[in-house]
Amino acid sequence: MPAGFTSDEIMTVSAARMLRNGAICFVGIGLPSTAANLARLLHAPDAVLIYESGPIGARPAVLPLSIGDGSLAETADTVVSTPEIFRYWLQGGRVDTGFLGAAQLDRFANINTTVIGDYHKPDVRLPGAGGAPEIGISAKEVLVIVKQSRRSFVEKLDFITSAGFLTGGDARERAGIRGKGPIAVITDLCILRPDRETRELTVSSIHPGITREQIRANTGWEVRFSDDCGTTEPPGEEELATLRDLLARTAKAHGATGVAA
Amino acid sequence: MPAGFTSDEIMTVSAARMLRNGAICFVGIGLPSTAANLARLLHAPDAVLIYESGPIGARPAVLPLSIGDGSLAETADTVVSTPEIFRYWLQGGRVDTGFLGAAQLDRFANINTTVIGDYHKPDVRLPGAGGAPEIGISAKEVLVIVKQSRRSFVEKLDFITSAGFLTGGDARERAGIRGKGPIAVITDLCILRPDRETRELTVSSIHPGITREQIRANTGWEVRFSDDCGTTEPPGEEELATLRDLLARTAKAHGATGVAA
Amino acid sequence: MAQWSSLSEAIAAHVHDGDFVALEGFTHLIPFAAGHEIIRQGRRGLALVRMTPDLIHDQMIGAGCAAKLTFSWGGNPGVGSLHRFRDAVENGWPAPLAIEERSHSDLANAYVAGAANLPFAVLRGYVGSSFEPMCPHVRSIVCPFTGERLAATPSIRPDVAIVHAQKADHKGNVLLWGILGVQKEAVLAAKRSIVTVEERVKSLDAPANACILPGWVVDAVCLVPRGAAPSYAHGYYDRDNAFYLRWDAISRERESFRAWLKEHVLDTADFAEYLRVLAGKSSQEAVR
Amino acid sequence: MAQWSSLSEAIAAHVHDGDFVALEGFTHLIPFAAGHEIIRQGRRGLALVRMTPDLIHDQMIGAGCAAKLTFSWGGNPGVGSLHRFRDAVENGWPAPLAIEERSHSDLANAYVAGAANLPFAVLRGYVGSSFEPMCPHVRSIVCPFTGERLAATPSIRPDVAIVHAQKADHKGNVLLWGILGVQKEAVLAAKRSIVTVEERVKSLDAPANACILPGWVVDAVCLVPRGAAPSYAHGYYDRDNAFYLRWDAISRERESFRAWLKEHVLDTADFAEYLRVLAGKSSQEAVR
Repeated sequence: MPAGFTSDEIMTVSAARMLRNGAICFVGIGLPSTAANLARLLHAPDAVLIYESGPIGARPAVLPLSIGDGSLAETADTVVSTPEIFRYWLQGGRVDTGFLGAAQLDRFANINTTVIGDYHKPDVRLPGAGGAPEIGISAKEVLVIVKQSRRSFVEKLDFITSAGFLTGGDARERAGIRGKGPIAVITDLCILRPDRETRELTVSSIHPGITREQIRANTGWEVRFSDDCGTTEPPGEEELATLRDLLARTAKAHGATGVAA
Repeated sequence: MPAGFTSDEIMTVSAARMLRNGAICFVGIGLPSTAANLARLLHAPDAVLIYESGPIGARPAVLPLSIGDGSLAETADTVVSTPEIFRYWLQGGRVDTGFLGAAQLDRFANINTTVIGDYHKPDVRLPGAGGAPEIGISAKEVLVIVKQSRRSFVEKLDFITSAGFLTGGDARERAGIRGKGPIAVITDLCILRPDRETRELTVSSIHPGITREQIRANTGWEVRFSDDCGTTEPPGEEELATLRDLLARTAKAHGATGVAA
Repeated sequence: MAQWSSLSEAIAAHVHDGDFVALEGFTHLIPFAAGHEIIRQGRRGLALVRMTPDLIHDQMIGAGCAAKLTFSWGGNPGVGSLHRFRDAVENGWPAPLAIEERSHSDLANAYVAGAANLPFAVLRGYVGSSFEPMCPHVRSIVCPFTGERLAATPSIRPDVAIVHAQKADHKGNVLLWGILGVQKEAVLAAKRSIVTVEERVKSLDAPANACILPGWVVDAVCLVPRGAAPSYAHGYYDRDNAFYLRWDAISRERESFRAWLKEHVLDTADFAEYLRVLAGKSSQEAVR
Repeated sequence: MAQWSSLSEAIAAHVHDGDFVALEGFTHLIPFAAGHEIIRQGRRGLALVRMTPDLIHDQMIGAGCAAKLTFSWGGNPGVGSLHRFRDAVENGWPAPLAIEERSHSDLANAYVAGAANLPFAVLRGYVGSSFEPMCPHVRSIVCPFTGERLAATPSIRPDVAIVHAQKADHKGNVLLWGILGVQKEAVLAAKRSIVTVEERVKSLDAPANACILPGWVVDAVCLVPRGAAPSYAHGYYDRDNAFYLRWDAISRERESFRAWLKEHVLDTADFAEYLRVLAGKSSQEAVR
């Protein structure tokens, strides 16, 4: 790892860069919320952040600790009911980018946040689906931000909470799903994108200082690298300063929890 | 007709008397709205008036000319969207009394406000259904207020806009309708109620000064009179004064139109 | 993304011959100015939809803009019939008018389904009525859990929705309050939308949970003061009840309607001029 | 018709062993005081439903009140897992907990369907996920007009819904604002309802189109200041983020949980005393 930034920082900055200005973004709590708000403070001041609790166009000064913090309501253009968010705004087809986290994903970017082990006798009971099943299918495209390890990048999911490319190829289209699905998975090691044909997640950009061996060691399947796989642009000064400032303000406001980062 | 009140006045007063205090009442515009507001000013101060445009708990100082007058919004406990009115409040099963007018009705209190003549080549195109089809089935009970004539009380409807007792007997229950249906039809001549067995509208009370012959002459079917058919209690002084005051205030506010009476 | 523009530009850009067009407003905030501009620009073959078509629809129908009307109650509220609507349905003048008739509950649910990107709405509706046999859009659906039979009707997805509201800010965020009707659903159900407003403000200063349409779901915002007259805009002006009464006489005969339409709509440049002509008339009448 | 009463009376009157109970609140206005009172009164065999069960549900589950949980996301928001919930699901402690798992979109739609007196909800949902094979409540339905296949799920109709709000007037009309979640729908979907409020006021003085529950759809209204703590009430107090963090340690082991529950809930008379005990603890900790 080069001096000057952490692997968490390059992950968040890389994810933030992918949110285009003006995009209507459905934001999950935690890493996605950090990246989306960073984007808003950098190149995407007109991105519209929608949180599933009801705020549309939220511009929180510090990161929310929960999906329904008061700061989201206070800074939003409008606050509607939760049913309305899911019915008129997400299902309504108005969301450009769904920004998701994941407990586990597989090579086709299918996501599991439900259970590890047998569904009816689980080894680990995870929090569950939340908005992910419908964000995954209704948003025009999906970005996934997740720390990479053999625990999170697994060969086979015990439960598909949110559809990625299912069994690959055109399986997603054949299932009748409208949205394009995960166009990128951003981790603390690299950026993966679906192969054009097979839709298998393929490393397209490696963060500075990370080796292919490290990525292989932290992936539960035999991971491929794209032919034009490059190196991720390191975080710039403004990006880092803005992110650190945001996290510092957040820690001050909430008491340091380490969670929102 | 005895001196002291008009046939319209006894119709409105008789209808108002049937709305119990505390009832949640879904109010149609025109005669139903006049009767419901009169009841509110007399014996039913806690009746909750719901208008399909959105106001819940409206207490207009003068009668609204339209179903969405500003005075309804200003005096209501809350104003919700029109879809919410129909979804959560009417269909939700929260309405005790649906108060309807009618262009035409038949002996089983089925209502037509759609068309006279062939549906596809109408002789007279009426305004249409409005809320009536669902008020008729979702309100726990229905009151109908209508001027009686051979044009309005007909042998056969060209179109059933809102179900009364359909073909009579238990036809309504067999159709799966939950609400009790029209428990009374109040006219300028008399009050009709459904026969317990046949559900045919039967005259149960004749307004003072009106003869059975007059009622027969103004009914398009061979109308029956209940065994205990009595005479309607004439409007009392307070009832008349309150009604006249309400209509005078209304005329002054809107300009006299004669419609709201 | 909302563009501030003139109403004539907005109608020219977003309303095309043959479009499926919702102008909504439940007695309150009826987009009269927009309806007039559609007449002025001579649109033809429109499929119109509105829960409560009233005077502005009578005018558009009488002017020959419409080929079809989807509706649940068509009348002059508190006054009586719509004569131009009846003439079109009963006699095919000035053009035959196909109708798709629904109940309020159905049409409200169908807009909700449209806003929610669903192809159909489910309701407890129409039981025992003549709708199901007579109207092909009323079908039934069976609950997969209880076996209950309910009504199903197609959702409403207009090409363009047009509504009037009280305020919009410079970004085109729109605020409306009072009787809301089905306006939000109409805008969200439509492919495109035009909003006319009473006032352009720096900031909406809206209370929590107010009814707001973010600018990015609106295509055109147009400043048209009194644009809902003769209906009303809560907080701005009252309903012109006298005009609703006068309309009964104006619209009763084809010739009196045509003369009124020519003088007030076709021969005026915009809604501001219409209001001036109308005000002149009223003061003349008051003098008599 | 809303009756003002104490919270203990309201829970005693309206929440019975074996009931299907919704306590709602989407991060905001979570009815903690009511949940504690359910624990204090020793309810058993409850089927609980909530979109986002968090600490209060962890407490009710750990206390042995629940036999089933219907939910879409169960966690300590911003912190991690619910240990008591996991212990019940993974190990059946203190009692086995059946689960009915849904997505947010499903459950929100299912509350809407419940409020609208429909037996099922229709949504574009779950496509490609493991829900349809694994969860018997997810079925499909075919649009009678387009032939499209959509998800159908049963509506939610609780025996009793419990929510917290900012204000109520003497008639029991309730006003809430800010993040509204699914509270209105939960109350309207339920047979009975209890609302705890921060403040009893003469008049709500609500803005147009505010979120109001008329008193006649509510059964009991209870004045419980800070009744949503450690969550927040917009305009009254902030979220106690530190408590959410502390809960992770308190709830991790059965014994520490039991001790906390006894001292803070079972051995306190009401929520006011709970808050005093809790405040004492916090100041002690601050002193260390």
